[in-house]
Amino acid sequence: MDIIIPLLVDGLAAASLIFFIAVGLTLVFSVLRVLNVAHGSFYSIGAYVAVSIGGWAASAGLSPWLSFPILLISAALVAALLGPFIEATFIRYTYGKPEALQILVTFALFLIFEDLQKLVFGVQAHYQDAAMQVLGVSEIGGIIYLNYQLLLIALAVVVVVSLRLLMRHTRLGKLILAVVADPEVSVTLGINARQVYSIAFTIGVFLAALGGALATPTSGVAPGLGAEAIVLGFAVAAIGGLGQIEGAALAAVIVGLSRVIAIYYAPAFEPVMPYLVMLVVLLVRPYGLFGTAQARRI
Amino acid sequence: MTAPLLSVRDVHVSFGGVRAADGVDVEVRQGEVLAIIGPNGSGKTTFINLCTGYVKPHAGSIHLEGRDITRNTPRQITKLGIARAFQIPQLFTEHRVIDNLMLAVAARQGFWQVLAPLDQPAHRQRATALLEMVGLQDQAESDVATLPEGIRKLTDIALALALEPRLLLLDEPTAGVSSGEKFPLMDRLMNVLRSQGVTAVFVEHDMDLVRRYADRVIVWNQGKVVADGPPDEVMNDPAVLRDVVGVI
Amino acid sequence: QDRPERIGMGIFTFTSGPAAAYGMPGRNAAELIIEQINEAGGIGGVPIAPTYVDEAQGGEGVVSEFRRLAGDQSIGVMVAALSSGNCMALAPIADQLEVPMVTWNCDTHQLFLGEEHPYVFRPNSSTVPEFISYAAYLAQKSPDATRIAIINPDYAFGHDAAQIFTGAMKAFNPDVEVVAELFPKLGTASFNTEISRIAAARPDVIFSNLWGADLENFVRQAQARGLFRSSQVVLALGESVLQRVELPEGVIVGVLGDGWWMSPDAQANERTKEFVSAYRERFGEYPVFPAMKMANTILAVQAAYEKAIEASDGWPGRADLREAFAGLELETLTGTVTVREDHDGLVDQLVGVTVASDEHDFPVIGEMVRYPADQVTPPVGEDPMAWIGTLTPDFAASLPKPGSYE
Amino acid sequence: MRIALLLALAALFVAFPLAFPWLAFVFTLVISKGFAALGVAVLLRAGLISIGHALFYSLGAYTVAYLSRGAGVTDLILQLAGAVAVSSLVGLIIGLFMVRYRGIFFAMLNLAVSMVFFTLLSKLYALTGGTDGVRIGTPTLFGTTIERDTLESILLYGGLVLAFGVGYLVHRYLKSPMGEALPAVETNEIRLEYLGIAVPRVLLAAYVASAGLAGLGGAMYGLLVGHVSPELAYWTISGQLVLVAVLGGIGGVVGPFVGAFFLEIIRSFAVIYFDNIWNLIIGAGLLIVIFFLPRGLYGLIERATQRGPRR
Amino acid sequence: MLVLHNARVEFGGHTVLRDVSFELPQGRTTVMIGRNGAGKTTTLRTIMGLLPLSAGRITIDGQDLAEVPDHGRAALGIGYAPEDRRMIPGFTVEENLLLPTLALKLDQSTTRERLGSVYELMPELRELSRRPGGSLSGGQGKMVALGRALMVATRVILLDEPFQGLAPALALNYARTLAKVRDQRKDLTLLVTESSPQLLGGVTDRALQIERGEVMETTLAEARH
Ligand SMILES: Nc1ncnc2c1ncn2[C@@H]1O[C@H](COP(=O)(O)OP(=O)(O)OP(=O)(O)O)[C@@H](O)[C@H]1O
Ligand SMILES: Nc1ncnc2c1ncn2[C@@H]1O[C@H](COP(=O)(O)OP(=O)(O)OP(=O)(O)O)[C@@H](O)[C@H]1O
Ligand SMILES: [Mg+2]
Ligand SMILES: [Mg+2]
Repeated sequence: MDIIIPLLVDGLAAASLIFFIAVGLTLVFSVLRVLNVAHGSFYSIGAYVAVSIGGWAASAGLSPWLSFPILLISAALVAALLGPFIEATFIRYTYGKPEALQILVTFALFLIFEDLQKLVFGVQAHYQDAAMQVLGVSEIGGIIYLNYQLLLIALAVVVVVSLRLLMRHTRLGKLILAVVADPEVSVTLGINARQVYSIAFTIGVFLAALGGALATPTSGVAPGLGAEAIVLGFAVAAIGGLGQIEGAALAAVIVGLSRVIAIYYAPAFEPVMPYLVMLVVLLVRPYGLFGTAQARRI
Repeated sequence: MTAPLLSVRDVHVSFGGVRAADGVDVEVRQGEVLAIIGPNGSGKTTFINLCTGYVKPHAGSIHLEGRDITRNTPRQITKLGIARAFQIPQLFTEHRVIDNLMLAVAARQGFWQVLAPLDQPAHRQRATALLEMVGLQDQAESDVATLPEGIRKLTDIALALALEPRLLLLDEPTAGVSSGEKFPLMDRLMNVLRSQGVTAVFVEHDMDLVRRYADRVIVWNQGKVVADGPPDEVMNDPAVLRDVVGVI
Repeated sequence: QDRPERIGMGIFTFTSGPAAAYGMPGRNAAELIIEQINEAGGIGGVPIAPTYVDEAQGGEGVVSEFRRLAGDQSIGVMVAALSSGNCMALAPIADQLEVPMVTWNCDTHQLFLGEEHPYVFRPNSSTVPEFISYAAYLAQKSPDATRIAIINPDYAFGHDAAQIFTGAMKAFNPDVEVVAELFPKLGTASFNTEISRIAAARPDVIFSNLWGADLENFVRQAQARGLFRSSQVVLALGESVLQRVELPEGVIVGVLGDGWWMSPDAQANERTKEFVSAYRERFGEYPVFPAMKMANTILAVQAAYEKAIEASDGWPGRADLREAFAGLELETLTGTVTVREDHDGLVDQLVGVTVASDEHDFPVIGEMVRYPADQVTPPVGEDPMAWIGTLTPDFAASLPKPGSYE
Repeated sequence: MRIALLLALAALFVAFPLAFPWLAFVFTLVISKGFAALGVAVLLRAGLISIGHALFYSLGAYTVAYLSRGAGVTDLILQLAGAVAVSSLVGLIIGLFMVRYRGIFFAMLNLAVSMVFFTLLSKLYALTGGTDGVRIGTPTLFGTTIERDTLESILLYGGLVLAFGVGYLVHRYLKSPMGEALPAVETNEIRLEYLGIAVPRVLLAAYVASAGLAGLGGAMYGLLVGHVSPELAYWTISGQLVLVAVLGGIGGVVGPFVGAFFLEIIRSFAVIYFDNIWNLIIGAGLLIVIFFLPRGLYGLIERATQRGPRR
Repeated sequence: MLVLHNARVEFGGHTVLRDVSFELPQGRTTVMIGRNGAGKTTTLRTIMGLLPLSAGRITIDGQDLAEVPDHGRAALGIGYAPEDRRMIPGFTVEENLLLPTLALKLDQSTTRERLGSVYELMPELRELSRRPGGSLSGGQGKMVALGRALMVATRVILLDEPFQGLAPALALNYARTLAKVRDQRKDLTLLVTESSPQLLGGVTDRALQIERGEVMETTLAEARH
């Protein structure tokens, strides 16, 4: 059945995009226990910055191959500038506060960022597709795909693996886990919890911005991009089991495939697929694919 | 002699290799005060979790007056008249001490009222009475969140008493209570229990308390009951002296 | 009633969110044309004072703003709205509060279907003539195209367009079949799966009334993946992105009416040229058709006022203005409008294909045709959808040919 | 003191619209949103965030639409009652599943269900009129036809009275054992079970109540705006309701109404005077409230009235 | 060496520590005795920087702790075992013990050496070393908490009610361990809070009585009644 191959390729390609939206959110939640609505803003800001720098590079006549490092640099830039600042000024205040309040604070930030972006970048879409152009296309199963799509799939895998290594096998990872489990004891053991939070949040911002940046070569950035990103991000994070990086990856694949199948066989349902998947998964596994209930010791 | 109130038969539980209950047989008799002692990690709390349905045995059965409660939930078992106080106090930290108690009282005296206030005279009087039993009358209005460990313990016990149980399970009732207050507290508790004919099981590390208040002692070690009998007898058993009581 | 200080005008469009890409040009045009009118002495000597309302704030916000403005007696007329959903919500309120509401972009054929709206007027065309015209143009240009793929936004505008277009296509050529019909939701960033799906269906024609950022994303992705080479593409709102993405030549595009700033009529009109250059001056791009639509609509309001001033002694009130709209006829920047007795507008339909331009660095529209309004618009009182059913292959033949408009 | 304050609020609601008629609409909207937000607040007491209550809000509105168009039930009272009944019933059914979930998963499951509902609303064109939505005609009252303007004053003043009545009942409920158990669910569910209290039942009651409240608000919305579209079921509306509830403060019954009032007012004025950056203004307003009035706006009022609030 | 000068701590209005002043003599064991709610835990938490001083100073060898960030206490060699032993559930017992060495970036040899000495002091921890921290019973947790504090403590160690919930045999064992610590780490300064001081007879050099946030000198003998 020759449609299978396109289904898979499209599914994975869609999954990689979805994964990049969700992964930062998952990390920030698992570490700071903060439901960060502003994540969507970081996503679109990352995209805007990447487009701007990319545009400048193009007009300066730099080699299109440079656009790949530029994507990374833009994300890093956003993270460095916004991460520590936002964490220290707003997010820190919400630690241990009710989830509703966290959502509210970050939602307020989201609203503010929305208009700031509008004021800076206007309402028309911005593009910088050098990266996509330079990679060209290849034909798979009789259908032409962008090599850039395939690259994203690979990158997603790289990110999953490196995040796993970071959390499980590095000093930082261990400190992060400790602070998550018990900030107070961690402090008495010499861990600078404030710094750990700040770093973790900044990593989250970086991943969000990276997601946005990586999307720009194929899709322009325009108002409303962030809003789209949030819900999808939350959905995927929840499906995977909060704080489960691999979970988020698997969830992204499932959601991606389900959407693709819908587009091929029942287009009308495409928009609900993430929610239908979430519904089914949560009904079967109340804590998400990889999530587990932590039984309270009494 | 009368049929046992609670009988636990050949119960097994283990957590990832750790045997917390390894073929345990225990009978709790009507009206007695039974003390459980044993080294840390020997399975005492797990035993209470088993009797109240929080931990389900992998094998074996638990009966309350001949009725099988092995697979029942904590709620159902509570409804059957078994109340329990916790080693780590389990309180409603958003409420004041008195609210905690009134919730427990309401739970006992008809909970499903939509428009009658929780804070009604009947509930308040009973709640205050309970606080007096554990000597917390002047803590009634303080916020649970900020209580010191000892006070939390007492509040936790009061919550269990509020249910007027037939069988009361106390997990280290005096741990964290300052030495001065331990005996007065236990005195008050025991009077209440005896006067109401409540059967009681208490886990305790303070041997003086055990000697003073227990009718019977069972000794726990590595998920097994290693001794069972009257205090003076059991607690002079060399093995027990070595592993639990300790020789100063 | 005596002459007021100024004529208050509520203007509803999207100035934030995804739809702003389409709504902002409308607002810009309104700003500019009103300025020009006021410089020329306003309407009957009275300047226009616009109040802009952002439709992105959601249904009840728009309604409450509409009511607030209607409550202000200095407001003479409302120009609303961009989203047909909002139009449907506002129309009955306009009737209730007896304030004239002139729609500038609600092209849904539902607007006057069923309900009467004494105070609502549409000096623009509606979805039916707009999308029939594309079908006609296609039938004339590539008669043997039968396999159609459709990719429209997932809301009424997209679904209606699909229904009208396929209805007309089937009427013109019975062997037409729809091989793929996709409705991605508004604000979709990546259409790559949709593109694969369409490619797999091997269509002769790809029709789309996507717009804004969605359209740009689709074009870039589809172009990179060769869709434009393998099929004849029809982009109903293509003109609105001509200056932003390099469309290949030969794509069928139009302006949902006659509002193309470069059309022969437009170029022949001094005022239009002046407007266009001023617009370019200020906003850095030429006025896309939403801008022209807005400008023309405001000119219609001006015309109605002038007619009303003629008719009534003293300054015309809201009721008088309403009278004036019935049967209004005027010269717009790009042609003419007639407001029929059913309050619907008669506007010609301009369609063509993209061709390289020697004066601009972006493609323009060539092989143009200008379908006369009365030929492609359902007659008064007829159910538009039913009317489409009555069309026959020779209807297309009876229309002017591609390239006939120069 | 508290009473005086409430009366003051009421007086304000009556007085302003007389001065500025368009405010009547805004204030009625406030009441309608207030009901829905109150529903959300009830769940928030148990630490449960529903990012899906737009489902019940829109369900209320669509029920009215269906009653008046499809079923020919034109009486205002019947329409309101019907809307509450339907949304409570649906709340009961959905609630049966929801009570198993906590925290983010509760939020997400509500989101999912409401988004599925949203899609159905836009797709089932025949039933719902698709994305352009359906119109809601002016109802009759006790068999007599009424003018649109009369309806609007009925909705405002009647709504005000209703708000007091319903508000009082909810207040009683929150002070009752079942109500007081809600925060306990958040702080120590295990102990509740060990007191013999069935937590799922406690939550189900709360969920049905909150659904009914949201439905009531939605019905008012539909009658007021005269038009309802799927937009009303979109997650952003749910988010807005949570926002309103937390903003006003979930401590008391009045909070959500105060929150709705505050939000509508800044929104109205932001769009009038800053039509270009109204999102920014609202966001900033939110932050100010959150950071300077930790107990929500109502907390501020309570402090003003010298009543040391619990929780 | 560790000195409190008129330390005052308040919670929302009401004062919990009333201008407490005392000194912990270098290399000595001080026991702080007091009934529930007297302020023992508060005292220790304040020293650890977990609670803010509203008046007064705390100094260690003359250095004012106000200048040290809360997480800096560990680097100064102040170890702390909280009342409610708090293990990191996801970590094994050994990972829990090693956590401070990670935080303080101690080099391999120092780490190994400290871990070794802790295992030697408390062999029972070696058996538990692979167990997840979350699974420990009340008393087991206490032991690990002490071990973890010892990993940090080079100058001062603060133990909050270490015996609470320990089975007597274990408690004795624990007391012996303390005694061992005493004579193996001569210069280590101990502060132990206890509501039942019997077991500390052996090691105590000095006893403080705390009553409603006020501290006075006493002796164990007095404290018993
Ligand atoms: N939920 C659990 N998960 C994993 N292991 C557990 C769990 N509960 C108990 N254990 C293990 O089972 C054994 C018995 O634990 P339990 O709490 O019953 O001991 P205990 O006799 O109460 O000790 P203590 O006197 O210190 O409270 C311990 O080794 C403990 O680590
Ligand atoms: N976060 C807080 N907010 C308000 N009051 C507090 C807080 N923490 C402690 N307190 C009060 O400070 C007093 C001392 O508490 P602390 O925990 O220091 O007593 P303690 O001596 O440790 O008692 P225990 O022996 O039971 O542990 C108590 O009255 C307690 O209510
Ligand atoms: Mg125990
Ligand atoms: Mg203490």
